[in-house]
Amino acid sequence: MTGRRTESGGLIDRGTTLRFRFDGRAYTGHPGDTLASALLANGVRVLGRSFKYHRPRGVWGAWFDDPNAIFDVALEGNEIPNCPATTTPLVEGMEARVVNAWPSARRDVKGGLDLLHRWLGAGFYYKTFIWPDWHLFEPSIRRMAGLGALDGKEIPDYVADQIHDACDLLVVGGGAAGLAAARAAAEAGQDVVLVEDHPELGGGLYRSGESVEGKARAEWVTEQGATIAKNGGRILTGTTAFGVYDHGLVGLATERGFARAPRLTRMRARRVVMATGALDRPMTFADNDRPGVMSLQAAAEYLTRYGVLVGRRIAVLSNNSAGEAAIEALRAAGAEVTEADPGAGPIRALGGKRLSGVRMGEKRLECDTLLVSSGLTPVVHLWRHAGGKLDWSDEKSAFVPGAAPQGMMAIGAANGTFDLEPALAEARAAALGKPAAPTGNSYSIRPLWPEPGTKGRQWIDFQHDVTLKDVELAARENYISVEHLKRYTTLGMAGDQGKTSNMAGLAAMAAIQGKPIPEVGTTTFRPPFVPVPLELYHGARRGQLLNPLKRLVLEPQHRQAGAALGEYGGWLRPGWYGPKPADQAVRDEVLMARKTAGIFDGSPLGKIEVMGPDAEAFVNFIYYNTIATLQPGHIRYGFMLTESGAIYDDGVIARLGPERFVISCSSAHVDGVEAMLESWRQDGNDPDRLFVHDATQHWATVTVTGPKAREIVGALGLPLDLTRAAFPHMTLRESDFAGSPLRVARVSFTGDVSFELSLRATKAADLWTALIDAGAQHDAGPIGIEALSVLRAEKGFIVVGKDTDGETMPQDLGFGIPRLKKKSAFVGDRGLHTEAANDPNRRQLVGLTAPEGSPTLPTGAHLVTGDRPRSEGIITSSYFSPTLDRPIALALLERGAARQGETVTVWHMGQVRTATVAPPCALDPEGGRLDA
Amino acid sequence: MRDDSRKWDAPPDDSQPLTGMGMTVARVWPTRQLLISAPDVLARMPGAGWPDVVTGAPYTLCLRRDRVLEVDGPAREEGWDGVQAVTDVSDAYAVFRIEGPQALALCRRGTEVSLARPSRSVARQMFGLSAFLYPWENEERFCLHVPRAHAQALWQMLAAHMGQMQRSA
Amino acid sequence: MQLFPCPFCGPRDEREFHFAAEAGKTRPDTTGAVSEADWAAYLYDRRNDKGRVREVWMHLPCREVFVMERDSVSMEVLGTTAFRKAGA
Amino acid sequence: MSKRYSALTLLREGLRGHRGWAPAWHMPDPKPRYDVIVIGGGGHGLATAYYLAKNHGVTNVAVLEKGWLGGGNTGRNTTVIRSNYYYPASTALYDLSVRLYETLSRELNFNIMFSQRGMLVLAHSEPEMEMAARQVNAMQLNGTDAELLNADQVRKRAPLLNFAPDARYPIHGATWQGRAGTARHDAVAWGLARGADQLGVDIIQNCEVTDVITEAGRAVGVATTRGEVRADRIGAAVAGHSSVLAKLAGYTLPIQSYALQAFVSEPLKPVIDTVAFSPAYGTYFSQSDKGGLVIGGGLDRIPSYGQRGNLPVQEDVLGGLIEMAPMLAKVKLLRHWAGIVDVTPDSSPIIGPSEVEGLYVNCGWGTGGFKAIPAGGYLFAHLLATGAHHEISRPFDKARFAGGHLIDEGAASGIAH
Repeated sequence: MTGRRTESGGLIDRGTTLRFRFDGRAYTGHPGDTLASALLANGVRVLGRSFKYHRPRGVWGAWFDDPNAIFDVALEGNEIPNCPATTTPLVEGMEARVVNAWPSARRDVKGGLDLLHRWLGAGFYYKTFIWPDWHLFEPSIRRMAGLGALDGKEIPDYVADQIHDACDLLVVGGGAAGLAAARAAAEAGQDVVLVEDHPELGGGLYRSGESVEGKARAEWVTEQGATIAKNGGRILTGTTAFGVYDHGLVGLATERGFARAPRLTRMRARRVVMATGALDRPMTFADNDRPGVMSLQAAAEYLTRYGVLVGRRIAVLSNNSAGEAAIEALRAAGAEVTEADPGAGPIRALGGKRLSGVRMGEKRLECDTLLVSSGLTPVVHLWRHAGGKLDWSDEKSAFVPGAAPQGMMAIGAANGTFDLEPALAEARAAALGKPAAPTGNSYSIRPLWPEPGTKGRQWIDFQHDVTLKDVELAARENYISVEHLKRYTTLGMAGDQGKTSNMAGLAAMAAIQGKPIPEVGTTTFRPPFVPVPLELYHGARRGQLLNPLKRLVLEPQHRQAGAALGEYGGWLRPGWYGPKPADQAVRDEVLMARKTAGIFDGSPLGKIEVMGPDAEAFVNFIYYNTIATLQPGHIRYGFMLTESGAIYDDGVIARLGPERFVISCSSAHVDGVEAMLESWRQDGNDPDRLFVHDATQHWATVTVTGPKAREIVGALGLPLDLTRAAFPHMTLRESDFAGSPLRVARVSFTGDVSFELSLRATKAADLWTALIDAGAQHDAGPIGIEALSVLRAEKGFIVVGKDTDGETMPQDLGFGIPRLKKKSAFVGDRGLHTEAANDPNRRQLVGLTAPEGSPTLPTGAHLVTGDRPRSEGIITSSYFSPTLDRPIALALLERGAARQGETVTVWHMGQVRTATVAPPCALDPEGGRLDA
Repeated sequence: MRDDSRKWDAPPDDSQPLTGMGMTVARVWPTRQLLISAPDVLARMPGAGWPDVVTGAPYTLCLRRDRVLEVDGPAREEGWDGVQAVTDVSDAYAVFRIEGPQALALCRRGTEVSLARPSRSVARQMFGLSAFLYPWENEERFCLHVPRAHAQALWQMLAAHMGQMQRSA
Repeated sequence: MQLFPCPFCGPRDEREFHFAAEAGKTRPDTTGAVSEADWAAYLYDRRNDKGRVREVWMHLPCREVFVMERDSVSMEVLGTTAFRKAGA
Repeated sequence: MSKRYSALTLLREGLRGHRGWAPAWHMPDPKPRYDVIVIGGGGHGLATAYYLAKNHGVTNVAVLEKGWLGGGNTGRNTTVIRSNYYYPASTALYDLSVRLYETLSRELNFNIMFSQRGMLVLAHSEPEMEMAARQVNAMQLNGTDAELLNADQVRKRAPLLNFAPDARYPIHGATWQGRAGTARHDAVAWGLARGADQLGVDIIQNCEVTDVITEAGRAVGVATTRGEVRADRIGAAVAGHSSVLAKLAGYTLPIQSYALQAFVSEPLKPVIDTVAFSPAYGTYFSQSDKGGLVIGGGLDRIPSYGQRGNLPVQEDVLGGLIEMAPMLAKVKLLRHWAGIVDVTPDSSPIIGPSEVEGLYVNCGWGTGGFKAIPAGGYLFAHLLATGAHHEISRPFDKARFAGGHLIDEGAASGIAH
């Protein structure tokens, strides 16, 4: 036991005791602790195992820079894998388990792997496991790898809160510089947001000295915070700026407690001031990964923030001046601190799980804790996310922010300004968008970088077990670019994403190549700054609210009628009605529609109005078919094509007047068609003579189809002559129902007499009820979309996207005339005359009949030819036709139109059967029913 | 073939407002909404943009360079009359009123919007849906039109976010 | 989340916008003869410049079709012009 | 020097501190003249050089890479390898690739860790099941392996997926390709580089092509940041910058560049043993051997050369992932990044001569370049060595656009590849 809780000091609440367990043993801590600080206070030293060699590890850092102590943590039945011990606030009842070690961090059965280290160096797996087969080795390697274990359970109500926000100035980091900047900006009237990832403000201030501008640290911090708030500034603690994205957007993640999903704030900031501080760099020497070797700054942080003294006999190895305050504080807290010269000869940490001392050259120093610092590295991740450049500073032996990204400034330690006074001056200037006057710098550092060729195992990346020798090996094998180095050795790819390892790796490679560090390069930092739960990106857009369906105004009526509802083209629609099994219900509905009538909710069909003096020419251009000749009151079926000639949509267009058309595109394409019409309207047309209004959702449409349709619609008593002569097929009449305008269209998707009645949605229930009541007199009733699919397939009517694919052109469906005859330009015209469009072997729409007594052909089956079967077509729709009492199918088949009567081979999942090519229309090919 | 009628919630009772966080969300039923498009329509009836506060009726909302939505105005002949194109869309948009000190905060969850950033049009995407959003009578009351078929989605989305706000408060 | 300035509405969330095409293409007169090569060039070929680009976009809520100039590397928006004014 | 990799050499080298390993590749200076120049030291360029040397005996080859080997999309993808395509031409191409991948580790004596763990493409409705059947039938007819799975069979392979009937997109079944899988992306580049280097190819890094030298309309060489280099034939395999090079050389391409994002989570003990893709949720994922979930989705919607991603797509992809496998909500995201991909109008690649004589292109792989590396190199090498298409690459010539012979996988199968 080396670490202990101090009698006083720190931000923790000693008055309250929290109980928790780690690797099965019970411990206590206090509010304000992290799991790491509480364990250190309990004298626990081994808090983790390394990824590859399972070396015992203590903590290196005190916050997001610790690569070692990672736990699976459970609380009240909710477990979260891979929690960094140094950033997980302690909660009463927590059960923490070390990851990737068993039974405990202290006694890990895989600890013996370290003995094999000489064969498990960088990239060893690229050089072996080739024979006999990688698949033989992979499963066990996978089991060895990985850190935390997923318990397979969902956390209840684990929903990220997601908001948008905006501010004039976002200050990232609530240390001295950030506080000063935020205060100055708030006092200047700016809308300021200050974010700090710790639960409390103050940042690195607690560890850096006794007073600030003549005030005690805590008092100064409180005063800044209060003044910011008083001036309208907002302070978000427990909040990490995890990424900077384009156009000033900063992603903020706010902690909301263990097993609660964080809040995502998409913060749009006019300006960002980065006050993210600096990190202590590890020192590269033999066995520098021993538990008890720790960052000097972190030790100060444990002491001043958490009231934990990490050791009794402490040796300090530091090459810079930044740790003076820390050393003072540790001494004041009662530790015996010996400062040693890191340049005095090769260094080696001594001891195993318990550090016993350090050897420097010939000299040996007894200690239980070795605190090291090889310099400060500004935290510049956000700067790099935003595309900012870095400059190498020889004076500070570090990369510091160089050319700034737009709208961003760096201040304080993040900017390499390690002294407090200049940092505050810089902060106050930055608050007003100004650079600070250059000032002196008291920070001194003696460069101390990894020395290639030296002895011992010297860790560069602690979690991933990358040592100096691995870097040397990479260099020897010519993996010398920084990215190759990273990828070959996995240096910097661990959970801390290189926060502790990148600089040492870079410096080692520089030394090997005999180049200055900046010539070797920097690495790219990618968001997120720290790992964030995937849920952060998820939020309320889940379940029914992910791509929510459109709802019919008649849904209550359908539900009441016992409709089975399903998703069809983005709408929730009745598939069939009633309690019968689906197949039977659909069959009965088809038979009813053919015998009497079916009443169908067709509301999702598009109703896009095209109006204006140029409307006629415009729709004539948009459609494949000639529309210019369409007379008012008439309707025409047609296709819209893509410019490459493929069918995009089919449907009918009605002409309401000389300068007014209504396009009834398919339900799923309304938004797409409307946008397409608008594009063409504004591109190549005169938008002042042409207007497109989408009125689809104003209307509800009820279709009555079947031999009794005329009687049923007649029962409404509309002021309309429904006789065949007065109201022929493919015409439209405007009428009135209960005082509201009613459009009645004679179009048919079933081959039977049909009336399509459209009324404003809020009145549709009355229309529906009236039709259902009238229908009941004729044994007619509602039909769902499944029955309609069968009805239309019996007639050989296609559904675009189902019976066509991305290559199908109108001529493949038997609509070849406009392609050859239409004189004026139309969308897709040129695409209809490419070599492929003229190919005699194009796939064409056909019907198929199955041999007597055989089951329905499978949709998705292919039609094949040859001994080594080659696909020459596909079955696109297939049903059992209750009307014909036999299976029917539609298919696309090479040269199909000319192959009527031919027997073809149907191939499905390796099984073959036969079918006969037939016309697509299987029912009433003469069309007698349509005008019955 | 599957029956998903239980998977999808039946339409909620939107005759009762949603309440919480000092807010109410209520569906309202304007008697008429007309789309009016013309090259000069904004010169004749400029319409409210964001964040113009709309009061009383009738009023017009500016949707596009050449289009307004007239709410509760007089009946007009539909079609193109040589000057403007008119279409009755009274039932095409469901209208909601969101009131309370947190109303804007609720709206902001669905879109990046602020009173400080004006826009000529009230049309925007909110919660992934097409919407017209504008202040109504004062800056703590907002009116929101969405395509009618998405009324339920919006209602559920607002309820979910109000719940989030309550849990966060 | 980028902000694009719709010439009519002003700056809006990128999700409200749809990329239509590169600016500067004119549909060949298809009532006359258009060679396969010319048609394919019109329909498919792209400048796809790295750096400054001129593109046609639509702002979906107000359906404004416009030309946006921006930088395809830095994502900086350099300006937008209503299509009917740009005449591109 | 230990050149050959094996457990034995590893054992020996381990005992002597790994001091004897030969460099994986040399660092030569460019020579003034080669038989063939391959521009681009990514997977396709390196594979091209490797197969030029191996299959065609053309070893006087330079690979010119402006940065570091495999630094483009080869090192920025989600490592999926598959040939679950619809059209015969696509299957021929991608299945050639899978077959070459199957033996690549041994051939290169470099473990690229091709893990044939299989891939699920989920079907979430009856119409999607019908489309899946169409797809599976097509694949079987085209000679590659495919199965149509029902929901129970999917559950056996990936129990962590969301099988709730009231999921937004419930799982009805899936197409399954058992030979699909993942490989270590960097290793593919390195193994090919090492293989090509051993066959005598000059792999030249930090050598950016700044101009294409033409004489009498024919490309005869390139100007680079390291001097002028000439060759009989030049091949460009510079995905992400295909249009930039086209502009330099004076040819045109039907390509638009987009950012494609990818994501990796913190490492977990094994939770999924296959690649799972849901077109409806717009997300797919697998688990790397190290334990990280490797997650991908659709393209960013804004044409881009910026190698970084944007929040809206992150929200779509990761939100979709959680809907697809809700227990992953609490797993943490470690890192995300983006590659720049060449998107063609039909989402199929372009292999063939450019409009500039002597200059050939291999580009337009969209989101699927990694899986095609060996085949892309194999076919491009054939083209560069012989001046004529291999049968498998012929349909992918740029000429297909003028003739209307697009190979539009997305449109055919309903699945955006």
